[in-house]
Amino acid sequence: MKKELTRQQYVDLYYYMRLNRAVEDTMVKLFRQNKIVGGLYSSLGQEAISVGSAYALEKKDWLAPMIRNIGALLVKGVPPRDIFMQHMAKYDSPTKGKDGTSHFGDLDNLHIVSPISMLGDLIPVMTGVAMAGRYLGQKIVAMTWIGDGGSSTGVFHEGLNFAATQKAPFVLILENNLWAYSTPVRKQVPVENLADRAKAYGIDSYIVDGNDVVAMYSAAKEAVERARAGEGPILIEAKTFRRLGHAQHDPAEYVPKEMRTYWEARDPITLYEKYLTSEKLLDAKSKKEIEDKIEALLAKEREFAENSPMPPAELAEESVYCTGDDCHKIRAKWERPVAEVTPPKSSVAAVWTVPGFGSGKGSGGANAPIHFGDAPAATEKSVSERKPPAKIATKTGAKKPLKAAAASASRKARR
Amino acid sequence: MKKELTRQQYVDLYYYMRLNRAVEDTMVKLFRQNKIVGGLYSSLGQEAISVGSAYALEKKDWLAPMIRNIGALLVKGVPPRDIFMQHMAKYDSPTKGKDGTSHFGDLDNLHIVSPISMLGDLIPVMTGVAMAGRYLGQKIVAMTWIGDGGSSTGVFHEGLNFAATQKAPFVLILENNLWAYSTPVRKQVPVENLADRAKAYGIDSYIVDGNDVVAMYSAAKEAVERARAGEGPILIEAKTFRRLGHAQHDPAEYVPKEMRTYWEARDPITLYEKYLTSEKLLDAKSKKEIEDKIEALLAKEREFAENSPMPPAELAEESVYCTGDDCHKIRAKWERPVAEVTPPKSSVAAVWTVPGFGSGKGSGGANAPIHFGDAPAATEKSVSERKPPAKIATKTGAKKPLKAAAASASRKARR
Amino acid sequence: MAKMNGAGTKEAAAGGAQVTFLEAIRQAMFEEMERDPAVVLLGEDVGVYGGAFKTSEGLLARFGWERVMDTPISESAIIGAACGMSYLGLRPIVEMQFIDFIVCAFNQITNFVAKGHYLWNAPAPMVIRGPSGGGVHGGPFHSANPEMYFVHTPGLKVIYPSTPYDAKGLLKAAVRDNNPVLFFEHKFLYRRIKGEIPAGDYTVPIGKAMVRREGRHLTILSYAAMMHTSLEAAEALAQEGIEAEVIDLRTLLPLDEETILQSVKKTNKCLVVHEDTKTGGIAGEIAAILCEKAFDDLDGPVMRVTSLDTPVPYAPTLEDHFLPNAKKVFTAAKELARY
Amino acid sequence: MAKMNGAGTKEAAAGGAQVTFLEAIRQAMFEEMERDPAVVLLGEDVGVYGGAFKTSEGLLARFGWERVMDTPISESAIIGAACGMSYLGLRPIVEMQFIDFIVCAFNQITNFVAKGHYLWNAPAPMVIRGPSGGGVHGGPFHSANPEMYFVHTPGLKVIYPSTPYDAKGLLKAAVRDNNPVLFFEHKFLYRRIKGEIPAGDYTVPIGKAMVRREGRHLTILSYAAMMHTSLEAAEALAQEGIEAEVIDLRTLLPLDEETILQSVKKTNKCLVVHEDTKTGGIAGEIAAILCEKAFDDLDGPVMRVTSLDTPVPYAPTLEDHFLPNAKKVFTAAKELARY
Ligand SMILES: Cc1ncc(C[n+]2csc(CCOP(=O)(O)OP(=O)(O)O)c2C)c(N)n1
Ligand SMILES: Cc1ncc(C[n+]2csc(CCOP(=O)(O)OP(=O)(O)O)c2C)c(N)n1
Ligand SMILES: [Mg+2]
Ligand SMILES: [Mg+2]
Repeated sequence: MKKELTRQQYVDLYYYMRLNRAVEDTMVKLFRQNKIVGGLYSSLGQEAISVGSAYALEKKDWLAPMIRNIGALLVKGVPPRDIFMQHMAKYDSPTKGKDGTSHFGDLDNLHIVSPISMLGDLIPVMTGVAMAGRYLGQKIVAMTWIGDGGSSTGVFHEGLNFAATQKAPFVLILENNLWAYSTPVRKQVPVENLADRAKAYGIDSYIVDGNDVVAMYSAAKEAVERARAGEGPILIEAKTFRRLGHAQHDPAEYVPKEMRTYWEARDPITLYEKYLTSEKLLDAKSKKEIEDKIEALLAKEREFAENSPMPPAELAEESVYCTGDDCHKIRAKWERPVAEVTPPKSSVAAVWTVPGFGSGKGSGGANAPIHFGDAPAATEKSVSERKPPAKIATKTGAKKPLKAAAASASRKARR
Repeated sequence: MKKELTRQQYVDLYYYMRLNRAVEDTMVKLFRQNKIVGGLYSSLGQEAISVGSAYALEKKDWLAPMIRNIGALLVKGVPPRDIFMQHMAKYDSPTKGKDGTSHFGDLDNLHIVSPISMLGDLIPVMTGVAMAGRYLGQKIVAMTWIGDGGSSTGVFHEGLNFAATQKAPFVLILENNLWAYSTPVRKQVPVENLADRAKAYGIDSYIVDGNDVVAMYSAAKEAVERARAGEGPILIEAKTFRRLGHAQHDPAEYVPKEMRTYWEARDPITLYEKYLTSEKLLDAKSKKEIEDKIEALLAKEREFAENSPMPPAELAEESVYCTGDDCHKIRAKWERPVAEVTPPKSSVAAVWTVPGFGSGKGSGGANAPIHFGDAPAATEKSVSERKPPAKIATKTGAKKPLKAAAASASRKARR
Repeated sequence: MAKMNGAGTKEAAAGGAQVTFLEAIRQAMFEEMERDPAVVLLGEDVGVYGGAFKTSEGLLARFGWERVMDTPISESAIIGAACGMSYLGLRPIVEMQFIDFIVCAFNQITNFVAKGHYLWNAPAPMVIRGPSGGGVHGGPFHSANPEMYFVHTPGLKVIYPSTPYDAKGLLKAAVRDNNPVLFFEHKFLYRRIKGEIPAGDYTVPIGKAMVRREGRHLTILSYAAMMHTSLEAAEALAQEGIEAEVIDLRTLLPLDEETILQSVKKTNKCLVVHEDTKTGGIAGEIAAILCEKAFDDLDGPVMRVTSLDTPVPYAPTLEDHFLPNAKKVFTAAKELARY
Repeated sequence: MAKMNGAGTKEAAAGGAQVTFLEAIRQAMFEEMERDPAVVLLGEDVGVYGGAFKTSEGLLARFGWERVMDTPISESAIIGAACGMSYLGLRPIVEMQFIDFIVCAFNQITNFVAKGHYLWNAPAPMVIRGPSGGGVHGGPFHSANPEMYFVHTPGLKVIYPSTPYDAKGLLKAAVRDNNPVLFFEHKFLYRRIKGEIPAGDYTVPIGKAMVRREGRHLTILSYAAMMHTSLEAAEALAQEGIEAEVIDLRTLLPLDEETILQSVKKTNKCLVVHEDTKTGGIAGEIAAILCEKAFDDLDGPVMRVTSLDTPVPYAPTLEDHFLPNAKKVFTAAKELARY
């Protein structure tokens, strides 16, 4: 990983944040013109997160967006027209009008998995993507996002725990924008830093200023490369704020005014623009160029989108099932010798040899890795050393020490 | 809470552990005689956990057992015959043969909630029990158990997180017996101490030697009283070992021999007996008395159980629904003035006033508690102080420091 | 689902007020909480925000933080906790922000909540309610009609009303029932239909269907939004001399077999209309019941008009094609009448 | 469910071996993993232990830790991850330790897995399998027949075989299918029935029912353990001169309407036998289909013999009363034949 970004990279980050905002501004206009079917979500003020994190991925890597990650889609290569058409339920949209918003994906080229509305479901799904990529030798990383609110779902826990046990090359960005719909983070999660959720899975975490695109990119880049190197999943908490309501319909009157004011002064694009200017990475001319480019692009994309027809009614009946090879030729892309995972090479003794748990009968004492690419855990102790803690009742993070009498009573009992 | 146990309490703990084991020994005999319907689970070697923790509850408190908590049921007052009859599917069993094992409860007298097989489901249910008790002014605590394996379920996360946000008077005992069926803890949970799961919810936790009944009781007692005092839910990890297979059918050949040997030497009853003897709390005579008492009791209970008939076939058709007052008169037991929760006293302004989030419009700046009995959190900062951390990208628990270049780049950007 | 005329609210007593479907639900909760302090409400954004659809607006203001609880996004925890509360004699009402999310708590509902009374004599008086149904371009994850998952689960009661009067009366009955009740609120009806409801307290009995329109040529069975569609079709059929008897099932579990059989024994023909997908929908169950209990009375096949066997598509053109409508009902009914 | 004679395995080629239902499943997985390295297996205790019922015994030894994955107790994660794997071209087989636990992943299956192809053109070739059904005194949480929850979910395929031959051939077909397939294994059959299966590779087509016994007086439709019960009843009926045609549905979604209609058009009477509870069971769906497509051929009501509308009780006396049996089938069939 480079320590400094190239000029091009600095500018790219700027361009994509601007594009992200411009695409969403355009959609607000479309919404006001009643051209958007259903609701419209906004990532205003959170662009640095989507853009910075997705920019850390390689082309072969996989991502799955949530509702406020239009920026990530743009970075990954989705044309704005697709986003417009998804929201307008047009026939030329990636889902042909069958679903809306960011609910679309692209398995073959861009490596994007579609979200569904149910929060958290993508976490195990992207864990599976990461595991499959590793299995096939593709050296990919999978990334998705979750909100502060979504981190309370059961599937967040199941997915991240599973990813951790598997050391899956998976990066999860937790966008802590302080609100889940009308509910403040404090009512959903009784911890100060949501990064602490990582402690339940023994995985590493970062806390990042989510309104700082370079910080976001740097943290994501490091996490992605560590995950790729086999260090297991990583959780990044990005601190930010949801500037608009939950969706267009919501005036968000429940948000304290001071809070809003505080964050409005920290707009990620404004901040970054100042930085780029002061560092002489952007001048008025190149800024204008970027603005013109975006304007021209979006005019074209919007026109295309608006001209696309609505899907024909009968399409509703089609494609519940894949009909076979004529519909999808499903072939795994092997980038390692298949012989590694087929007999006789794949054969192992069916006994537990996880370090620290010893081995079952007949294992010959060898340690089998619990997953592909796992280095033997050096810090593990052997079975007989794994006694319970010497102190009988130790409190982790407790406020008062446990009463001494009881402890000594049972200390004796053990002798 | 007393610092020392009374002699009676020491002896009680011994009695219940012996009773727990004797009840299960009897059931193994019944099982071998084909008198048990379905499977039979064992808590051999884990008796200290069930007995020690349930003994910390008051009569009015609520518990819900899991499969290895027969001891807790006995402490709470369930007669052994009920346990025998449940396993034998007899008509006089608490569920009349409709369900087996520890799947029964008693809402009216003993305050026991029945488990179901699906692991983790009891956690939100007991959270609700705890919340309802608090709401009604009953000053109760709710307790349940979960295994190392069960701590990976989504509902564990949802339930404990909800309990934490609500500061529910709820104590969860996590029995880490190192195995979930054939799967070692390391393959399910990539943390050394499962108590760390508590960190995801900002709640306190204890780590206890689960084979030491006094330590277990002391920790549970303290946790129960802290929960009752309004400090919120507490998680106790009890380190132990599952001495037999998952159930009677399972020889558990996957368990390393050294591991088994290590733990067999730490039998909780043997250890406690030594302690009681050395402390002169138990002599041969009183031990014999206890053994005789248990033997006589179980002979009687077993006879009753064996003589109970199988349920009549037609019973299968009955009681899918509660038919109304003739079936169950449902009345909440108020132990606080109802006026406290009815208008006008209950009326509040519908604005957020959680400390740290400021207040919505028109709140007048007052802080409304997020739940009944909550003390204002003194450590909370006001909104304007709640800036993101000064360091732009802080890593919690990360191994390598984040690259400096990127960080400084964006530090400038913020100015 | 074009015309929404608040049809079938003739039960409304004089002196009542015209209220929306949504307001009827809000009133039911308000009045039940007023009547009984054991009634509490919990769900995502039900407090300060008053619910995603504002069905609980004003409840927090009146009943306070202890009784109106904003929860984390944890459907299993919400429903599990409500079940635990019910064991101490509370009568929780649980809101699913959209009924689509109810499947996130599917195990908790079908295994814990539904089976307690049968297995260990533990009643769980609680109501699980939320906005359901399509027609508003909510797409595949905000338009669910999950009723059959629960009709197929012994131990639950399932209600799906079509009028403000019923919504209020049935929700009140649900709160007072000793069993877990699923209460589906078709969101298309929320603000589109109004109906008269009496001033005072009343309940509508669970398990009773209602004849919305009398007729003799065939029976149309329906519920929720499709009730209105069926009535619209019945008007058109009447123009052609076909008098359809239209029955609002209202409760899907337990089904009011008596009312259904009585009508079919009179008309000898039956068409079931539901917005749920076809395969495994309730029309099948009704066909089986009619075969079992009225086979000799049937002068034509039990027919069904339902949604397609697909997810709910997003685009209006697609969703319109997916959903039943008055024309489809009209066509099927005419065919059946001629049989 | 008394006599288990491996009936209906006449498809078995000469030179094959007699294997148990369970062994047939194990062989199917083994051979598919041997054939295609994209096939992997994941679930609780499927590796070292070989699965709670030993259906995956020996698979870890042969295919290694990368392809046979012991997972945490996290049904949603297991199914979610399998879905993600399928997006990269793998063909995961997921085991639910007991099929009862499938409801813990209900949202993931019905919303994520089932809808992907329709909505965004993403096939999810995966198999979710596990031991289901009652008759072994497993009690209310280890005896589930959850098939209708999934038959009512567009986008899934649902298989419920009754013989070792079919179990192996259909499981192989499921692994090769490009859609998510639910594969239910009735645990009562695991070790109780044996059947001949050919030595080489073969598949049984998904979506095709099978006539197990020809007859002319009535059609009995059934599947899984109740297939054997129905055949037993048919023997007894034959003693009384009633020749029942017994059809094994094998696949419940999509249903083989053609085979069903062909038989009913011949016998003019139909009895559906299933172990699932009655209300909302598949018998209703079949009744509706027969009404729609063969009403004029019906000389008697579509009848059903099913379990009671209750949870599965634990005590043998209760469970026996709860379940259908050959006598109940015999009685109903006789009544229908006489109609
Ligand atoms: C399982 C589930 N329950 C409820 C919802 C309804 N819902 C949609 S977004 C949302 C709030 C999400 O908050 P958060 O995760 O913090 O994301 P943010 O909107 O702040 O980006 C809710 C409750 C849902 N989508 N999924
Ligand atoms: C949700 C769910 N999935 C799977 C099972 C099957 N099952 C029953 S017990 C068990 C292992 C439990 O391990 P643990 O929680 O550690 O408890 P222990 O048996 O060690 O006491 C499993 C997988 C279940 N009961 N519930
Ligand atoms: Mg948020
Ligand atoms: Mg365990």
